[in-house]
Amino acid sequence: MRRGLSLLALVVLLVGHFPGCKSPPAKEIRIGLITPLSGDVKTFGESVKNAFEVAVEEANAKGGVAGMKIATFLVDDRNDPTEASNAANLLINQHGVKAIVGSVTSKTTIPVSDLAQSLRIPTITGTATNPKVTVADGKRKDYMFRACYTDSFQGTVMAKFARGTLNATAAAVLYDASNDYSKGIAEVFRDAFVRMGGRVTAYESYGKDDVDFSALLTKVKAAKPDVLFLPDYYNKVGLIAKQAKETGFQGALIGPDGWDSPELVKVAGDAIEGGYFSNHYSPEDTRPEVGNWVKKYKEKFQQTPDALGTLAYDATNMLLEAIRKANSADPGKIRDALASLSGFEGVTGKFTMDEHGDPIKSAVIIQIKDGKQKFLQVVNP
Amino acid sequence: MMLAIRGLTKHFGGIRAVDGVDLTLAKGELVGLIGPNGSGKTTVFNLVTGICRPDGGSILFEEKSLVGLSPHRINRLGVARTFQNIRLFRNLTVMDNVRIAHHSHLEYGPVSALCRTGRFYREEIEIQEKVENLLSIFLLQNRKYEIAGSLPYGDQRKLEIARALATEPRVLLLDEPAAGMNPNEVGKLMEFILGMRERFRLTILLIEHQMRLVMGMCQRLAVMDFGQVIARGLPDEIRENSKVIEAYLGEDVPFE
Amino acid sequence: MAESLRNLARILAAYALLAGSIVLLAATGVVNPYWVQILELACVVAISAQGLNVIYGYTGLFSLGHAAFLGIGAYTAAYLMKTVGGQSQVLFFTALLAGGGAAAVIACLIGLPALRLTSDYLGIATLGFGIIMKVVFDNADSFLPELGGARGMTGITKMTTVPWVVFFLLVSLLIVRNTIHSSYGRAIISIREDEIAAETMGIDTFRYKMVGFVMGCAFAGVAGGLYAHLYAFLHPSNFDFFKSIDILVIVVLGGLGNMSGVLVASFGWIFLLEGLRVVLPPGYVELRWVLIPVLLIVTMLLRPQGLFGTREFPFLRGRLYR
Amino acid sequence: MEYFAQQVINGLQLGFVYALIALGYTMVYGIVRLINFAHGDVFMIGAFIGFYTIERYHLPLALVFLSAVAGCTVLAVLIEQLAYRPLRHAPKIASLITAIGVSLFLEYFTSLRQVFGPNFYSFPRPFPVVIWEVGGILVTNIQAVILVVTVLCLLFLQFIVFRTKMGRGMRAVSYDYVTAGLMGVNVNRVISFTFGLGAALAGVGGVLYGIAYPQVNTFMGFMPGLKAFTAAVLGGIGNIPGAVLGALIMGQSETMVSAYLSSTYRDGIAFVILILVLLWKPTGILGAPRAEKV
Repeated sequence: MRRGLSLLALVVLLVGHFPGCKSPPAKEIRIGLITPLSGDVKTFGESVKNAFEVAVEEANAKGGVAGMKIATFLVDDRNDPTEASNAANLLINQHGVKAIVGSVTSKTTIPVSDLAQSLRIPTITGTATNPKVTVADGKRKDYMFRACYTDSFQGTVMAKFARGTLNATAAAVLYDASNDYSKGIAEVFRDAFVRMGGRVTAYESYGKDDVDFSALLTKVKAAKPDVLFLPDYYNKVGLIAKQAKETGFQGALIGPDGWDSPELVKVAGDAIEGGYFSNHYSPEDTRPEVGNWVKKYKEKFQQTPDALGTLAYDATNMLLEAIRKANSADPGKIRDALASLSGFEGVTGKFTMDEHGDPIKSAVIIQIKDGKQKFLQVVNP
Repeated sequence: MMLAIRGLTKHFGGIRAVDGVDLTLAKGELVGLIGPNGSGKTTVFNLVTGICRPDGGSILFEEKSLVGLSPHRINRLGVARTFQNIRLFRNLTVMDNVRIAHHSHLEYGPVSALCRTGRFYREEIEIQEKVENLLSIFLLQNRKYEIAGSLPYGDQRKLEIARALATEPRVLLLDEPAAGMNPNEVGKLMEFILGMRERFRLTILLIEHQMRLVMGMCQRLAVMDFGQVIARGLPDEIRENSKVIEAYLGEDVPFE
Repeated sequence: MAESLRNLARILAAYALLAGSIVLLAATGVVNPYWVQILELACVVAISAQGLNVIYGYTGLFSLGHAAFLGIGAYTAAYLMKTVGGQSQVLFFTALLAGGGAAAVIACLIGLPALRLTSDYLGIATLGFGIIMKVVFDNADSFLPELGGARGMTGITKMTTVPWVVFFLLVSLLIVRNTIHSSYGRAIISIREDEIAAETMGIDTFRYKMVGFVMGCAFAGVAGGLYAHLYAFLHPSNFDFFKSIDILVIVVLGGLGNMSGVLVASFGWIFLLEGLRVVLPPGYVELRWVLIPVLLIVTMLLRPQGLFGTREFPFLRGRLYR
Repeated sequence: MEYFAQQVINGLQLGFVYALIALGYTMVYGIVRLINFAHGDVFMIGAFIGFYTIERYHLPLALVFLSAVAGCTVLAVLIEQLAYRPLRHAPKIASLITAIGVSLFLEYFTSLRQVFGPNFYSFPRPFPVVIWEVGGILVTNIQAVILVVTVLCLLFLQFIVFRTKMGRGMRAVSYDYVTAGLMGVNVNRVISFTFGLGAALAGVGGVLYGIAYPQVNTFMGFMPGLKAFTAAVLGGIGNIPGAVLGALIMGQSETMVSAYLSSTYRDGIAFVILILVLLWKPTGILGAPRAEKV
C-alpha cells in the first residue's frame, strides 16, 4: 500500500511538473490545430496542416491579427475520437489556446466540438460534414462552426442534378458503411432521389479497407442504373471507377466533393472520364483568391491542393477574420464575430454563416473531361 | 466391487488401443497393470478417468457407470490419478498444487470469497492445515512455497500423488509412479504406497514397469499386450507365464 | 468478522485518500483538466485490461475481441442513460452495471460454443466476434437510431468523474484479488496451467473457463460504460480490432496474470501515448506513433515476462491465513 | 445464371489474392507457431517496391518481382533476427507483441513524408488490361495471372517442404524444434529461411495486389493480412493447401454474401461462417486434429 501511494505521489509530481497554462505574453494569440498527422488518413491531415500553416504565415507576415502575433499549436489525433478529445483538452487546458481549427473527419470533430463547447472555445472545422458537428440532439453548439457543406446539402444537390440535368430515372449508390461522410451523403442522396421520382435500384456498402468491389459492381450492373453515385474520397472512387469499367458498367459516375484531387484521374485513368461531382469552386474560377491560393500552395509544397486543404485554408482564414473583427483574444468575442460573419470571400466561395454555424454558399458541378476538371454549372442551395 | 471394467474397447483410427479389457478391483485391493510399451495400459486409465470416451464396454465404479461422464465428475465420484509424464501445475507453488485439488470439496461460496467473510478465512485455514498435513506425510512440508516445476523429479512424482490424494479419492490410479527413480527411492516409494493405502483406505490400480515394485506389493496382476489382457493372476503365477515372457521379448527383461 | 470490517475500513480509507487527493489536486489547479481526463481514461483502460488479465492472464483464454465487449457495455450504458434521461448518479451506477451485465450476457452466449476452441483458434474466433460486433455497431442506427451507427452516438452526458473511475478501478482490483486468491481463483488458474490435470483433479474446467471469460468481459462492459460517459461520444472505431490489440499489449507488457503489472502498464501506456504529445518538440508530433512501437518492441525484448514478473504490490498479494 | 457465374469469378479473384498472402502466413505459423502480424506489412513493402521499380525505374516485370522478393526477404530475415529470435524461448505471446510492434512501426514509419509518404499512390499497370468475354462472363488477364502465380507458389511451396532437405528441416522444426536441434538441424537457419520464404511470397503478392488493385498506401497491408490469416486458420493453419482452400472459401463467402445477402453485413456474415466452421472443425478444414498425449 505504501509503495502504491508513493507511486501516486510520483505521478502527481510528474504531472505537476509539466508547464501549466501560463498566460501568454500580451501581444500573442494562441490558436490550435487538431489534425490526423499519423494513421490511415495522414494524407488528408497533412493537406490540412499545410493549408493552416499557409494561412497563419500570411497573416503573421502582415503583422498578425488585431495587433497580435499568432502562435500555433499542432496536435495529432490519428483519426481517433478518443485521441481527438484528449488533443483538444491539451490545447485548451495545457496550452491555453483561444481558438481551434479542426479536426478533419466528423468522428474526431464531434468530440472536439463537445469539449470546445463546454469550455467555450470557438472552433471551426474545414471538412467535417456530419450535421451533428454543429447541432446534436436538437442543441446548437454555438461555439462550433464549419467551412464545408453538410451531408444533406451535397446529397440533395447531386440528387437534383442526376434527376434534373442528367434525366436519370434509376440510380445506384455504393458507399463506405464505416465512414460517416460517405454514409451520410449516401442516405440523403437516396432519399432525395426517390422523393424526386427516381428509383434507387442498388444501394450497397463496402468496408474501409476494401479494394475489391467486383461483387458489388456486378450487382450494380445487373440493377441497370443510369447513374452510379459514389460518395467517398478520391482514393476509393478511383479504384471503384476503374473496376466499374472492367465489369463493363456503362452509366455515368457522379459524386461529392471528396472526388476533388488530381490523384483521382491518376488512379482511375479514363474510367472516370465524363464523371460529375459537386465542389466548392472550379479551378477555372477567375477570382484572385483561387489563383493566389493554388499558386502559393504549389510553390510551397510542389502539388495541387486538394479540397480538404482548400477548405481548411478557408476555415483558418475565417477564424482569423473573426479575430480581426472582434479585435480581441477573448474567445466569446471571437465566437460572436464568427457567428455574424457574412460575405466572407474565401477560395471556396462567398461565406455567410447560418444560425447553425454552417456556411451558406453555392456549389458548382464539375465534369471530368480529358482528365481535367471542367466547370459545368452553379447550383444554389 | 470397487471398480469393474468389462469389455472395454477403444480404437484410434485403425488401431485397437484397448480391445475388450476386463478388470475388477475389490475394495482395498492393490492391483498391478503391466505390459510392454504401447500395450494400452495408459489408455485404460484415460478411459476410466474420462479423458477419452470408450467405443465399447462398461466401467462401473461402485455400481455406477462412468462411461460418458466428464473427468471432473469421475474425480468427484472418488477416482483420482497421476500421469505417466507428470502433469503438475508447473508455475504454481507446491502448496497451490495441492490446494487446487481440494476445490471439489469447497464449502464457501463465491460471495464469501469476494467479501472475505469469516467463513472464507476459517475454511482457508482448514484447507491450509489439511494440505500441510498431507505434505508432511510426503516429506514435502519444507518445500511448500517452492514452484512445482523446480522440484527434483522424485519430489514432483510425490507431489502428484499428494495432489491426487487431496481430492479424497477411494480409487487411485497410479501411472508409473516409480519411473525415473533409483532403486533406493523405489524402495521408499513402495513402503510409502502401502502406507497410504492403509491410511486412506484406498483401492489402487498401478501401472508400472519396475517389476521389483509390482511383484513386491501387488496382490494381483494383469498383463496387457496389444490392447488385450493376456494374463492375470498372482505375481508368482505371472512370473511363470509363457505368454507374458513372450510379450516382453525384445523389451528390457522385466524380471531381474 | 472483525477482520472483514477492518478490511472494509482499510479499503474505504484508501479510496477516500486516492479519490480525494486527485479531486483536491484538480480543484486547486495543480493538475489541469487535461491530465485529469487522461487519468480518468487510464483508470478506465486499467479496468478493462484487468478484465482481459482475468481472461487471458489467469484463465489462459486467448481473446482478440476484448474491445467488442467494451463497446457492448458502452452502448448499453449510454443507451439506457439517454432513453431514461436525467443525470441521476443512481441511474448512472445502474447503467454501468447494466453495461457490464450486457457484456456478460453476450460473453455467455459466445463462450458457450467458442470456449471449446483452444489457443490460437479461440483467438481467431474472438477476433471474428470483434469484427462482427464492429459491423453491428457500424449499422446500429438501422435498428436503434439513438445509437448513431457509423455516424457516432451523441447526446451522452458527461457523468464519469474521478471518484467514479477510482471507485470502479478499486472494486475491480478487489474482485480480481479476492477471486484469484481463493479456491475459485486457483481453479481458474489451474486451467491455464494444465487443463487435463485440472479436470482430473475435479475442476469443472468448462465452467471455470466461462466464469473467467464472463467476468473479464463484464469488467470490459463496465469500463465501456465509464468510457462512454467520459468522452460523451461513441464511435464504432473506438471498439475495433486495434483497440483489442491495445488492451492485449497492455496485459502482456504488464505481465500475464500479474495484477500490479497490468495496472502499471495501463497507466504507463496511456501516459506514454499522451505524454509524448507534450514531450515531443513541435514539428516532430508525427513521430509519436513511430516511437511507440519501438518502445514496445524494446520493452518486450528486455522484459518478455512482463514488467513485474511474478511480483505483486503488497495489497494485491495472496496471503496465508493463520 | 450469368450473374452467378460472374460472381463466382469475382470470388475466385478475391480468394486467390487472399491465398497468396495466406500462404506466407501459414508457412511461418506452421514452423514457429507465431501469428506474424507483420506479414501484412512486409506485403505492403513488397507492393511499394513494385510501385517504385515500375514508376521510377521502369524495370521489366521480371525484375520488378525479383526486387520485391529480394527486398521483402531481406526485411523479414532482419525482423526475425532483431525482434523474434531473442524471444524464441520466451512465451509465444511475447513474440506476438513484438510482431504487433513491428507491424505498427512499419506502417507509421513508412507513412512519414521522408519515407514513402502518407498518400494513396496509384500503381502503374505494367501491362494493359485485357477483358475476355466468355459466354457473357467477363474474365480479365489479371485474374488469369493471379491464378497462375498463386498455383505456382502453392506447388513451389509443396515442393520445398516435402522434397528438399531444407523442407525436411522445416518439418522437423515444426514438430519439435528442441529435438530437431539435437538431431543436427540448424534451427536458426531453418527459421530464418522460413521467414524469408514467407516474405518472398509476400513480395510476389504485394506486386500482384498492386497490379490488381492499382493503389498503394502504407496502411494497405494490415486488413488483407488479417483476412488472409483468418483464411489460413479456416483451412487449418500450418497446412499449405489448407491456406489456399481457406482463402478460396473466404473469397467466395464474402462475394456471395455481397451478391445475394447484404453487402452491409458482409464482413459480419463472413466471420459467422468462419466461427461456424471452427466449431464444426476446431482446427480448420484440413488441419490435423490436435491430439495431446496424456
